[in-house]
Amino acid sequence: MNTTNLAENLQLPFQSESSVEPLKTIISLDNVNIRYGSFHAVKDASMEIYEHQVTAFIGPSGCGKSTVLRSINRMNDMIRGATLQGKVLFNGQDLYEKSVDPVLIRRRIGMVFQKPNPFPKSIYENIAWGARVNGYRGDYDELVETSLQRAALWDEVKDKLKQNALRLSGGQQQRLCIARTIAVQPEVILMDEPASALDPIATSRIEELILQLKQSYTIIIVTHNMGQASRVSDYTAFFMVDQNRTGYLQEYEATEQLFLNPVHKKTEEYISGKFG
Amino acid sequence: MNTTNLAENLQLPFQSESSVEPLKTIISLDNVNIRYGSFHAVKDASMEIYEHQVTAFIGPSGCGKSTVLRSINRMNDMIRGATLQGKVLFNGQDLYEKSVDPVLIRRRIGMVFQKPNPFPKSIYENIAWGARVNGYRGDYDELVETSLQRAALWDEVKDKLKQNALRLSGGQQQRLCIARTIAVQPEVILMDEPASALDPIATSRIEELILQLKQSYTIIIVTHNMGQASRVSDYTAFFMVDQNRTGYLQEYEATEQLFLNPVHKKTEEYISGKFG
Amino acid sequence: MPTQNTQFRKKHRLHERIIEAIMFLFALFSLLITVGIVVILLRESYLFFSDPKVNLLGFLTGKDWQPMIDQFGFLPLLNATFTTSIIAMLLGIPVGLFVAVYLAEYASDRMRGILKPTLEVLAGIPTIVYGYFALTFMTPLLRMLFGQERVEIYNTGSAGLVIGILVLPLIATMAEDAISSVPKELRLASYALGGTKIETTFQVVIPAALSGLSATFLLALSRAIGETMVVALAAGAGPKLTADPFKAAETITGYIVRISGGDVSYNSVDYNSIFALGLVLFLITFTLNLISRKISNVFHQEYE
Amino acid sequence: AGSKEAKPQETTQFAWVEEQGVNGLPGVNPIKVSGNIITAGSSTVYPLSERMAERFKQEGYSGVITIDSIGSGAGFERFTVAGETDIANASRAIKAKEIEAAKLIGRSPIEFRVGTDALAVVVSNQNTFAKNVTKEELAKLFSTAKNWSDVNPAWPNEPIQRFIPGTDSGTFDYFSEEVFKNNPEPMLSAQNLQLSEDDNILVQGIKGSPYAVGFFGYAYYAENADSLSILSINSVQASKANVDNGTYPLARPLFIYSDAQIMRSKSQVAAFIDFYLSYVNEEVIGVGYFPANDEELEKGRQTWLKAMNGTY
Amino acid sequence: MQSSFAFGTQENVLRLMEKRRRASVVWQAVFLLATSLAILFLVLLLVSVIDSTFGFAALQYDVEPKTLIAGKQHLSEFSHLELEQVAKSRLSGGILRRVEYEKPIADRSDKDLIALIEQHVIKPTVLRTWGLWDSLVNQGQIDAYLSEQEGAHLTFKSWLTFDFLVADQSANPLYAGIRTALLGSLWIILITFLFAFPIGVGSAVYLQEYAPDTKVSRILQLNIFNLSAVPSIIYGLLGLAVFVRAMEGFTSGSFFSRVADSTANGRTILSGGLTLGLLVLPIIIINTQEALKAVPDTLRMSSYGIGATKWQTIWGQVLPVSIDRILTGTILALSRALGETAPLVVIGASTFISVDPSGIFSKFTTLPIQIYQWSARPQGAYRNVAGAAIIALLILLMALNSSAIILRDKLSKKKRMES
Ligand SMILES: Nc1ncnc2c1ncn2[C@@H]1O[C@H](COP(=O)(O)OP(=O)(O)OP(=O)(O)O)[C@@H](O)[C@H]1O
Ligand SMILES: Nc1ncnc2c1ncn2[C@@H]1O[C@H](COP(=O)(O)OP(=O)(O)OP(=O)(O)O)[C@@H](O)[C@H]1O
Ligand SMILES: [Mg+2]
Ligand SMILES: [Mg+2]
Ligand SMILES: O=P([O-])([O-])[O-]
Repeated sequence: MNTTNLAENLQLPFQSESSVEPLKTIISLDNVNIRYGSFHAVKDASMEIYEHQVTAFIGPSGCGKSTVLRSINRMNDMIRGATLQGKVLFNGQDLYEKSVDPVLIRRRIGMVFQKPNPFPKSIYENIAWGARVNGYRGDYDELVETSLQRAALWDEVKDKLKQNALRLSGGQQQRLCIARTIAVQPEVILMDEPASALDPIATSRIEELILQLKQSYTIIIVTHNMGQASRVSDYTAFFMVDQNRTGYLQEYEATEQLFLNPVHKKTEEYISGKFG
Repeated sequence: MNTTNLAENLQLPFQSESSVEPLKTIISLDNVNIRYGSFHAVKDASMEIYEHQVTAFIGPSGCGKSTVLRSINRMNDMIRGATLQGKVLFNGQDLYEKSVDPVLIRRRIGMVFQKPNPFPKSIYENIAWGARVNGYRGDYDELVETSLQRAALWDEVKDKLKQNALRLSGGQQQRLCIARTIAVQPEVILMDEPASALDPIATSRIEELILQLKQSYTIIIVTHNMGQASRVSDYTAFFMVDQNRTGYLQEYEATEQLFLNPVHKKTEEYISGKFG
Repeated sequence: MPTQNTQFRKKHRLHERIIEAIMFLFALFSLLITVGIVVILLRESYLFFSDPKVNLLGFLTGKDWQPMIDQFGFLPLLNATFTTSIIAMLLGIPVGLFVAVYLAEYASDRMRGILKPTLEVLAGIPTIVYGYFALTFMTPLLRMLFGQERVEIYNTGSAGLVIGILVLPLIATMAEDAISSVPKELRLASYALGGTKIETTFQVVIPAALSGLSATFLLALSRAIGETMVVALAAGAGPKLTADPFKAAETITGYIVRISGGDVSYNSVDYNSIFALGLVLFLITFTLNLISRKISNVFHQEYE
Repeated sequence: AGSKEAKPQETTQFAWVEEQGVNGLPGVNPIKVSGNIITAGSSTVYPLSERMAERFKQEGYSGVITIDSIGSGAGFERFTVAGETDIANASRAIKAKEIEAAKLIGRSPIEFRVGTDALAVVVSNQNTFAKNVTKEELAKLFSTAKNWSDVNPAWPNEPIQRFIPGTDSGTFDYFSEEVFKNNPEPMLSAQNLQLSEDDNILVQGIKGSPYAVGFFGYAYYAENADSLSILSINSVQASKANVDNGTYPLARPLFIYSDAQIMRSKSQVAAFIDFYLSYVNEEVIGVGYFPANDEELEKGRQTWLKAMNGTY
Repeated sequence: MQSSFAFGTQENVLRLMEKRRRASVVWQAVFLLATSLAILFLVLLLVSVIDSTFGFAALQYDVEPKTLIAGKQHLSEFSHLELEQVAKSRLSGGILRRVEYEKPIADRSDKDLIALIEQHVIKPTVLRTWGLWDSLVNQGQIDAYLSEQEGAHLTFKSWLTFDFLVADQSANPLYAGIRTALLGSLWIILITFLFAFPIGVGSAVYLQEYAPDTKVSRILQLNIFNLSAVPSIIYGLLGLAVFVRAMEGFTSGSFFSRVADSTANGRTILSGGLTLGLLVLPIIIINTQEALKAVPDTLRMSSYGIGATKWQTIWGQVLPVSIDRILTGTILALSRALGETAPLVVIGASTFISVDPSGIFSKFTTLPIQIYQWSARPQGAYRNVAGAAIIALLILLMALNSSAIILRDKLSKKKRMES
């Protein structure tokens, strides 16, 4: 099989991997097993996430992408019956240690969801709220402005900051959610299919935004869209399910490598649309 | 761009088009516009569906595939606010004429849905019920047996016909739904993503079944899976949405033609995973 | 083919049409009930107001209600009705809301599995039992706490508190429903920004559920206003214009049930007066229900 | 009413008639009585009628008897206007306009005296100051006076709380007639007034405060003698002797009313009244009232006989 | 980039976090407290009812048992012959006649005779009663009372007994029972069900399955929601004006010449049942609509998809699937009707009836009405009787509700199987 041809034909515009400087690990999973009650959702996931890189999680529905993603900012704590074995380290600190307060983690590791979910408040309040509960001491107007600017939304909303956020379009709402996350100054941003509910134009704006944000933040993105993974990510993790519906990490590589030279047959089949 | 290469790489096993005999049109849409209340869901769809062929509808989510499909057996009648302009002809008969009884149409144009949805009754009753309400006068045991055989389910369930259908596996349930449809002896079977809720093995059994059934029936199938469309269909219709979220028919061709030599850029982009 | 045009010819299916027509009539019947209520209340009220001794202005502004001696001011009754209802709301709304929050946000599945049926039991107890409870438990309790001198044996406070208990399960379950129907995504968004559970509840979830909650509160208020047996047994049996919740005062419903329990002479002014008061009661509760319905429709549209 | 010629022996045609009766009335064998009897009216008479009905059943009556305690006025209403009852219980005599109403539906009410009530004016037993009231004081107590001291300067300067029977009751009518010359106005415009057809609401209310006062049938006082005190009126105690000799000012008759035609067409009604008149004196004390004097009872028996042979 | 101190130093952050955590704990305690309060109310309610249902009673006898036969203290010590002898000599004439008429004294069992002698010869009356709490704790108070009272006999009494369930009403609280009221309640509920169930389910089917999305159906729907919140006393007024008065000929049965006597009136079981039927109708409609809404649309679609008509789909697929839920909702609505008091007071339920209702044109009383009347009686012992009746009513309601819950569980089990 001719790999360059595949790339060409699929028109996958890979991110140039920034392998010049040595990459710093910011998050590492060490033999992570996650269960919902007695259902074993993810088994033995181990991986390193690199700082200032975009990492994509791909795989068929139900393979545990979201589950793993949520384990990184302890969002699974909010799900009844979810338990985790193994270690999740953030800057070397085990996030699941008893003394760790998940509330503080989540400020540092923000999250953006599939469906845009602004609070039913004003645009301004959407941004200011997170900062306020976390005891932000700076100038709020400034914070709102810079956050919206970074999320590439400022120009569109600057005249209607007092307007209810639900009146924005879907794509704008999603960018607002990103702005809101940025406002609490996280280091890592987790995104769970952030564009799958959006139209193609809004999608491409989000993709652009991700490429910009990666300069300041580490980003992990779950996506169903192979093209999107190849366009925005530096690294890609491919998850699969076994016959018990337990998810596992099948392959984790630099994105180009994974798409063009998959090691596993499953990966190749998935990428070429054989299932999923 | 090298088309044979694309086919090869995508490993799309096209159906050999049976263009030897001239194809007979069984259904034709003529400038069909469908609205949900004031929302214009599908505009100006015109196409011919050929007898004993499998026709696939593909396109991004919300482009109106299901809507068009439902218009063919007047299933949209059951949706509040749905209205249709234009003509849908079945064997030359306008299905939307005032004097036409939709109940009679649906017996001739059956339908299978995305989520397997057997009636919460016994397997036997699932098959017999539809025949009974349609006043079938033959031997019911025989009917049940032949229908299940045609749906390739007989061997698996022949010893438990009295068992509740809900206790079958998902794939079996879906085949039961196909058997149930066959039992009322339709000419056309509409399938709305019939395998998207199933695992890969069950999926491939359904695909095999479709290829068998096409000898006796005309089949229209909506699918998200490009591979599936290429594997089972003779003709493919690609639907798109415009900026008003109104769906329209972008391209309609013999499947091989559409996948290998798409006329429109949108089609090509969609097939190659650029969006959707 | 000539048969083609007939093969889908509509069948008449007369029996299906008849069934549909019957069901439609059944559905229409509920409208008939409302019309019945309105007509009856209006007709008898008309008789009441056409009595030469009664006039509308006096009815609306009079401070004394004693039809036997031609006093037709309904303010004392209205005042007592509002006194008991407001007291009921003062107890029912905060406690009900907190129970709802606890159920929706804090209780484990098992806890909820115990609490919800318990609340259902509380909601299923006939109001006469609550009346009995007001008389034999709440009133003695109030008299113990605030003094025999201060608290009369019949008082609106005791009735109001017990009505509060009575509407508590209604508030708790409906409010829980409103809180639970706030999309999970909003909570997740809040947590993801580093909000604590309590901040999420008070600053995100409750504001988002506010319209659903206010619909609940209005419905509970309407229920409290219409409550009868508790006030009949515990609030007092004489119209009295007082703001003191420790004094006896008769509510609209209390008056209606007292007069009809004593059995009234048809066509007497007493008999007609209960319909006039019924009309007032109906108008108040109907308006509250309408508003509540409107609000909750809006609420459900927001999240569907 | 009955224009039909009726022979004296007619009563003996009833299956329930027994040989030996009481005081001239035919004896009743309740075992042989069946069919509905519908009664309604005075809450004062209610305990007595209830007791008689229960005894009637215990001795074998197999029909349905209902007794609704709704007040004398409402009881007459059902009897004379709606015409839906067979017997009206009353703690006051029927009024002329009620007789008029009855005529309109073809009934002519006939009266049977069944006992005497000493209407009790009561206070809570926590009330240490009030023991006796004069009739004048009584009028003030239940109308214009605001505080107890307004009635009698020796009494405390505390607001009076009043608990009185509802306006549909015979007791209310009797009291307003006896104390207020038939004018209910002063009583109804009094302050701190609670009205109820439910005597227990009154009992509970009066128990509840040393400054409460109320009135109702003696039986209700008798049942709650341990927590209520009865006031003497003009220094006369409510006692059997004082009721019998007519000195207790608030002694009043208790009646049941029926109609000759009903009694003849529904023999069970006649039987019940016969039974009532025969045995009421055995039960009346136990219920908390006083027997009517013999003259009145005898008059009732004569009325019964006349009604049955059509000479009423 | 904003200053790294935007959220304060690490120490500040931790201090704030401590504060936020404390707020969480405090509020959580408040929520828990509120919930406990709600449960406390329920417990208090039940306890106050139970308290009055059990406890000591001081009785007084007309005739002391020991004076009946020399040398014997209790009836239980009497021989059969002695019992017969006492019954024959001491029972009053009328009662003796009835007793002999029903079953000769010679043929009666000891137990039977003892009961007769107790009720009609010894004639106990209640002097005073105590609640369970006082009985257990305030022994001193009880003793003090007994020492004052000549000839009082103290017994511990459960006011709720089997006899209480099957006995008629009585002027003596010791013998009062709820038989008539219980039967009245059941009759009323039957009428309510027969009236409201078909109309309710029919309306719901129309609104949920047939009604086009027009103004008319929206008004119908809104109207039903409103009706469900109309105070029950208003239904009483409606029932009074319509069933008791306007339709008297029909509801009294005289129209069908079912009642021969002229004194029939509209205050019958039929009127009561219809009034409560109107009251629960909107509730049944709403519950049924919920049940129909819960039926997945795919079921209907697949039924239509094989050529079934609308009614075939409803009757053959939708109703069978939702019937458990519909019944559950109906049972809950009926239990509401079972507890209603005010509307029946308004239409004029009877106070004293001591014979079982025999049909829909009978006069009636119901359990809640009976409780209301008893709690309004002057004799203290009726408070205890009312307490016992409340418990009986609650048990009846509980039985109804748990049958609804069992139905619901069965349903959710089936659901689980389905998914
Ligand atoms: N809250 C939950 N409770 C129980 N099981 C869950 C829960 N969330 C997810 N699961 C199960 O865990 C498995 C992994 O789910 P997850 O949502 O992580 O998959 P995913 O790869 O994100 O799928 P998708 O692409 O559909 O989002 C699935 O089998 C799912 O059913
Ligand atoms: N019952 C309905 N009422 C109103 N709008 C509807 C209804 N069903 C579908 N639509 C809208 O019509 C458009 C087309 O929907 P349709 O379900 O036909 O799309 P589709 O191509 O089948 O999408 P999918 O791949 O998600 O199934 C969408 O915008 C959808 O929101
Ligand atoms: Mg996911
Ligand atoms: Mg679709
Ligand atoms: O109920 P009364 O005896 O007062 O008419």
